[in-house]
Amino acid sequence: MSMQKYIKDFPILKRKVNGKKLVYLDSAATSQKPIQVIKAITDFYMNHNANIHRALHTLSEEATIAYEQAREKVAAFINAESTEEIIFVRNTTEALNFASFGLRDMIKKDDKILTTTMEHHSNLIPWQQLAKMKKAKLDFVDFDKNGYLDMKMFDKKVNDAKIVAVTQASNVLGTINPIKKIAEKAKQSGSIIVVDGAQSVPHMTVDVQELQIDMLGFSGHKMLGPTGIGVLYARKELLEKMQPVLFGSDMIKYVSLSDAEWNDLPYKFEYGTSHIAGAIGLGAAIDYLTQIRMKEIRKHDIELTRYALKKVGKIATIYGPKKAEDRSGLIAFNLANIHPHDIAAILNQDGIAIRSGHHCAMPLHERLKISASARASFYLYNTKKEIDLLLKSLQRVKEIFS
Amino acid sequence: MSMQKYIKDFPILKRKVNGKKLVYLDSAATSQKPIQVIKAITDFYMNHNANIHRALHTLSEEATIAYEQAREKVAAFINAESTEEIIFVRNTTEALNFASFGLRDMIKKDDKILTTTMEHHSNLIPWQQLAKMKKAKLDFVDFDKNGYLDMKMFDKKVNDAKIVAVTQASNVLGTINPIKKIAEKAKQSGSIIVVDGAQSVPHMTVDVQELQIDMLGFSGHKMLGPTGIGVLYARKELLEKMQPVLFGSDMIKYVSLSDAEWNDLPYKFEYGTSHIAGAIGLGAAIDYLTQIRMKEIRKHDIELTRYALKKVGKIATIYGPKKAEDRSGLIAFNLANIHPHDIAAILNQDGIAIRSGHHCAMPLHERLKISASARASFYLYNTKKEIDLLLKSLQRVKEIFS
Amino acid sequence: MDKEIYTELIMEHYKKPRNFGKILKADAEYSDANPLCGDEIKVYINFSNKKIKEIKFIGNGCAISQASASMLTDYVKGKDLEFVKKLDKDDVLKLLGIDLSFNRLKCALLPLKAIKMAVYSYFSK
Amino acid sequence: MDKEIYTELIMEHYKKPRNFGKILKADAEYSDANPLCGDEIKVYINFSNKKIKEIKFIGNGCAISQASASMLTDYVKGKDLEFVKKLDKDDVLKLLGIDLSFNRLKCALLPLKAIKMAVYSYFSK
Ligand SMILES: Cc1ncc(COP(=O)(O)O)c(C=O)c1O
Ligand SMILES: Cc1ncc(COP(=O)(O)O)c(C=O)c1O
Repeated sequence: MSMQKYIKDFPILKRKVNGKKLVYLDSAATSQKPIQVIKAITDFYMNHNANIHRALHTLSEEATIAYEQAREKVAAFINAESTEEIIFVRNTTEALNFASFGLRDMIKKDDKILTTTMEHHSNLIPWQQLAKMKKAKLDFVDFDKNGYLDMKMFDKKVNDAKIVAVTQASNVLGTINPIKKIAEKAKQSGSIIVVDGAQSVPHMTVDVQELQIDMLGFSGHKMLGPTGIGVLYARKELLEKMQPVLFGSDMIKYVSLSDAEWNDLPYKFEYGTSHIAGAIGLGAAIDYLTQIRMKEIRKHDIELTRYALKKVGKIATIYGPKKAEDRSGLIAFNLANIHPHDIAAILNQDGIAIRSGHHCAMPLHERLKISASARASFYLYNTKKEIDLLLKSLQRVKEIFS
Repeated sequence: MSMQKYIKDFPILKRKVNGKKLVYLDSAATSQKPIQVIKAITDFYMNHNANIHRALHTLSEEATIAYEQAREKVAAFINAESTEEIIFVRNTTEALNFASFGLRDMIKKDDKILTTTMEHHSNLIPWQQLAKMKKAKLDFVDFDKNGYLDMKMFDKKVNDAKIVAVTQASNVLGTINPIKKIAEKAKQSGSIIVVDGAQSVPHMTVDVQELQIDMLGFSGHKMLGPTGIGVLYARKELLEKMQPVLFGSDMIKYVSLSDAEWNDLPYKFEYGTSHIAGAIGLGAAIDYLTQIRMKEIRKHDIELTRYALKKVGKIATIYGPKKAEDRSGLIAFNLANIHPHDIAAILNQDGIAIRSGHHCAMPLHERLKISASARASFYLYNTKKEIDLLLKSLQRVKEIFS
Repeated sequence: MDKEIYTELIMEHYKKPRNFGKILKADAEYSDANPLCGDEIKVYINFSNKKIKEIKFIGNGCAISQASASMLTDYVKGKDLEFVKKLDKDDVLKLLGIDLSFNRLKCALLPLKAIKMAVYSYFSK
Repeated sequence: MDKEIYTELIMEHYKKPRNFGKILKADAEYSDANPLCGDEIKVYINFSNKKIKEIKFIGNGCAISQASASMLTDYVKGKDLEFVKKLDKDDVLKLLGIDLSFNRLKCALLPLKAIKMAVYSYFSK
């Protein structure tokens, strides 16, 4: 496979676990990092480390430029109109919280916020809390037995929705939702469309202008970047209307003892010393992904997913769409009468890392009438051979529990 | 000097700037990082990277343990009673925002929040905004002409204060405030005492139990640690009463479509994927500082500050206390009729990095009737020889502007 | 150590858990969940003479958490507050006869936590 | 490049800024500040025939920002909206005759921003 040549860039993949070569199938939780990203971080701390924006000395100058270049890379990656629309945050969860916070003045009693039953907690609880605070209504679009969003239900419910909050790719079902269609309908109803891009931005081309997305959140650590850095994209017009969530330092233009005036975009939303090394590392990750091309990564995901659906599908119940093309690069599954924890623990004996649990999507699991599932998720460094190893290990699980 | 042997641990200090050896006098903005910290981060990404708390595989296990060990190190460093009292945040600014947010239900109309005129914006604006929101009163303790807090004024004003928010060390005047006395009085008045530890925790022993501090915020990047990680310490009893600020993932115990139940401490306040590498890097920084011993670092700071007060004091106006013992390791100053920017720019030609501006303390500068100042700040890797170089360069500035 | 957690003893308790079920109108009840993995347990206790007379549990979890609940409920029968108070991680591991990793420990300890809370709630009434 | 920013030209304008002062009841006024360093400027303009007739500024800043304000205010006298609109970073650097680092550029551009905003505010009335 054409991705093979990139594996050597990931030092951790040489590692052994319980005497076996590591098979890392947990990239949907967090991805591994290529040496290029690790080096970008190290280089910053070894050669350019300084606080940004504020000082005139050379280090600060270099750090500021590197930080702002990272912002430019992010803007280009999702095709934002301007760097003013790129806010560096901690992770997707923070991005979606800032979104719900920022939009709070637009929500009144009995207004409707529309989301889905397949959301990650990060794209559910902020809206739940907002609805509670404003006595607004929170309504849900359900998914069908194949894991597709019920678009008829969506069409009916979107009409009077003030906000539509939806994930682009489900971290359990794998379903890729038709964001463009959803956004178009949302626009027609005058609603603001907020997208959880945690699982989509790392794995496919996401063009915010083409998709007509108003707000988008995603995490650096799931796309080869460092921990502690994520992005909130929002259209400038919205950001200008929004109040900042947290206050301090760079976000200030003028402060007296009694009041403060906010700074220009995007700084209005970045408080205190930024995660400078994190932004720079994310920039390096974007360089890496761009050089491989997102189209190729998507192709690879589909190929592995198709193979996994076929192979693992024989012995396990896999949730979500049957067609690999409609899915992101992961499968969540169960083996009859075996708890996912036990699957994960036994797989780990064979050096295979998967996740088990509800993957921060409790309502979705309740909807599926299961309390947990096992999940194997892929990225560019995974291979079909690793899926064969997964299958072999799953068979061993069945034997132990037979 | 006894700190000399540590200089070699800081790779960036070998660097040249404008052909001169770098003299980094901007540690109050952000500190440089020893190789031990850089290596801890690299080692995490190269060998143990995984998401924490959620998975049963070996990598996740290792990452979780390393992350929680970092929390233990932080708790021990400030002598917190329990790791449940240690919340990892982005930086001091975020810590203080979470503090003001968390306390908001305890503040009613006409309640008094007491702070000082020497605060950094990060410890001013969150209280300003809280006061605004609740129609509460924000009152200030002033400082005297030598830069000491007016304790008589404090005694008078503390009586009916619900919250006392004060910095332990000023980032402009250098003043170290008598936190223990302040906290005792605050306790007597039944007020909650919130301390900005951004400039103190990196430079001296801070024992939250001995000082009777209720809440404390500080930043990793100012104490040899990575960017993007900071700490909010708060007494457990307070944390239990407080509502979480932002919502999602790990902070959840149970979620249904309509509601959520918060997780136990400290997770209630940590949302989404944490800055795992950041916490681990901060842990390594604490190990490094602890091994040198904070008492030694404080001694070194005093020695350099005394020297700087004497030498630089001859040609510049230095703000704040005259006694080095009462100050943290920095001096903010002005040369008559020369703008601090111009000082900083010319010093940079000589490879010397200082800061110029209002250092995010506008009200303090207004109070001093200046619009900006130059600031040289020290850490364990600085030497008297570097202060001599600073002086020489300042003399060159005076010549250019004569 | 990863190798030996699915011992015969564990598997036996997992497949045939002791004390599985509900007690209607129990003297004490307590539900808890492990938020990070979705394990759930509910414990029911009847007391007599300040000692645990009857204890049952229902729940949903992996082999480790189920076996732990099965063994622990057996172990605390006839015991008093003081006994339950003193139980800790090491006792659970000794009962299970295995060693567990940091994250997996949570599975094994969830039943202990639920039993403790149920007992405490009874005695603090 | 760091070396040559304190040229004779810059120092001359800094020490004796042109057009320093206020205009009472100006046709247009605009204040701006650079939040990151504390530089402040206020620009006053009178127009005649849609052209800048008189322009003055007050402010507080470093040699670069003051020299930039001094030169720019001279430069835009007699000019119209179109001319001001087109002015950019490169024009300012050409006037100043120096090259500037990323962070320092903000000092040099603050006067330009203030002049533009004052002119725009006049023409959008
Ligand atoms: C006294 C004080 N408080 C708060 C801060 C803010 O720290 P951070 O930017 O890491 O949030 C600083 C640092 O600039 C400071 O000196
Ligand atoms: C769909 C989805 N949304 C949000 C998140 C939360 O991401 P983070 O933990 O980086 O905030 C995740 C990752 O777990 C996810 O899969």
